[in-house]
Amino acid sequence: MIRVQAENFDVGAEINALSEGNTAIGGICSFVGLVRDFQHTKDDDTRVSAMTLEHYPGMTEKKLAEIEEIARQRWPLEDVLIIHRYGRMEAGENIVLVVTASAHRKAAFESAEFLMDYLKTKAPFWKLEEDDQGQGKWVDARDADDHALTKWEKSQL
Amino acid sequence: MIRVQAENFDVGAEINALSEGNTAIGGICSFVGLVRDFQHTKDDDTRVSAMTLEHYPGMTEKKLAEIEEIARQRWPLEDVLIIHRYGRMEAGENIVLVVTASAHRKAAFESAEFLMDYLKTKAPFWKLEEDDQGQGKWVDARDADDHALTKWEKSQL
Amino acid sequence: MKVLYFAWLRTKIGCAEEEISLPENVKTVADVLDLLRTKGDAYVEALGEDKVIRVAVNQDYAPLDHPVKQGDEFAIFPPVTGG
Amino acid sequence: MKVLYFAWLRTKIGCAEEEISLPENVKTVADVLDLLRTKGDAYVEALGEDKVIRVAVNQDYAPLDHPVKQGDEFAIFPPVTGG
Repeated sequence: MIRVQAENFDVGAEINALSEGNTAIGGICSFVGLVRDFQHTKDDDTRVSAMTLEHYPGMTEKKLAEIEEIARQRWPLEDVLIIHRYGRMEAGENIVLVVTASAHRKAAFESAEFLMDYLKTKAPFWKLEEDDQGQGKWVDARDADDHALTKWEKSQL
Repeated sequence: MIRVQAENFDVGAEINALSEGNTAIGGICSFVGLVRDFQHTKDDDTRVSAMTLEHYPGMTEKKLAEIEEIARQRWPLEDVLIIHRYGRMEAGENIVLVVTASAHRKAAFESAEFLMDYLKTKAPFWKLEEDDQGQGKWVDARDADDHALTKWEKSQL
Repeated sequence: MKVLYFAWLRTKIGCAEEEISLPENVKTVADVLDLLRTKGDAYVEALGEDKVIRVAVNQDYAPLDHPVKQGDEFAIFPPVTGG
Repeated sequence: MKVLYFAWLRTKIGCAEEEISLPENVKTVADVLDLLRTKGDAYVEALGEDKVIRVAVNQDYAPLDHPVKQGDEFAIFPPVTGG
């Protein structure tokens, strides 16, 4: 299941809801990404206090659904949940949640990591960081994320 | 932080509590292991309806603390939580929870998987499965778990 | 054809969405980008050769030689930075 | 020395914990296992050469040549199956 929304979500409630009543599940892996309140160590000392995530309505839902489908084909999953927010978020707020449930531990871990790597490089979201002076700056894509994806394309899973 | 307990735990509440107020956290990975209600496909058709986890009080706490310490040395972690239950549990109940929080996604994923692999092969717990006839059977250790651990010993992390 | 701009492309060009007519000779993604570059300095700068951009046609990533037609939804944006 | 048994070792031997005295010549984990095998058929069966068992001395895994002394906590159990 996928959800694209502006509202925050309750990580705990989402995970609890997913596992309820399905005794075929042996393991649930989850990952939540949060807005980090970090120093810009490269350029200056301004703190990032908030950010705005722009997205491409329509394409976002399409890509997330595709990513879920690929994961379900690769791993024996009992359930999959992807929630991605858009709009303005402050430091400490949730951005994204991925939850995978499987009979097997390895399938749950691998598919959750795969989903996050794929989301980071394929889902049409763009971060505009806001420093404590209220200045916005579009975040550049990271090579590290592309490399993370390459892992899945090369591996014989 | 480690906890060894007979009582069930609330996965959602534990994850939420861990992230609260620490804006240095960029990602939280969690894994919860549950009692699966599976068929014994090898030997017979009896269902496993419950199990009892015996443990070695004292050594369990010592091993879990060691495992947490190793993970903290290997990865830049903001927080670590390991909860492992003992005693009787029915199908669908939580057995174990691992949560790792880091500034970085990869560190959170890798350390959580490492902790689970290590737990499975080093923490002194033994499963006694109970079928729907009330018959108990000690579960044999799986080679797959030892192999999962070997991965971490060989890898240059 | 509907053209959408996102992130810094939207702010540079100064518009989120516009409707353009495709001349007969515009058949690929590359042709559309060339056509847009004739629309003024802001377009030339935003869609310059030195800029790393991505194109989606009908909400799927599309390479430069991907065919386009009048009814398509054509989107231009920077490499994604979600998650 | 306190000896602890877990899982099927506990059920086979029929006891969870016992106190044994170490004769002078018992110096290693292997020596303790040999000593225990003299205590009866249940011990011989549970600690047989064909059985895969683990030993912990003072709550750390210990190999067969690990030294032991009177005050140690000595535990015998099957490979673990938690998680």
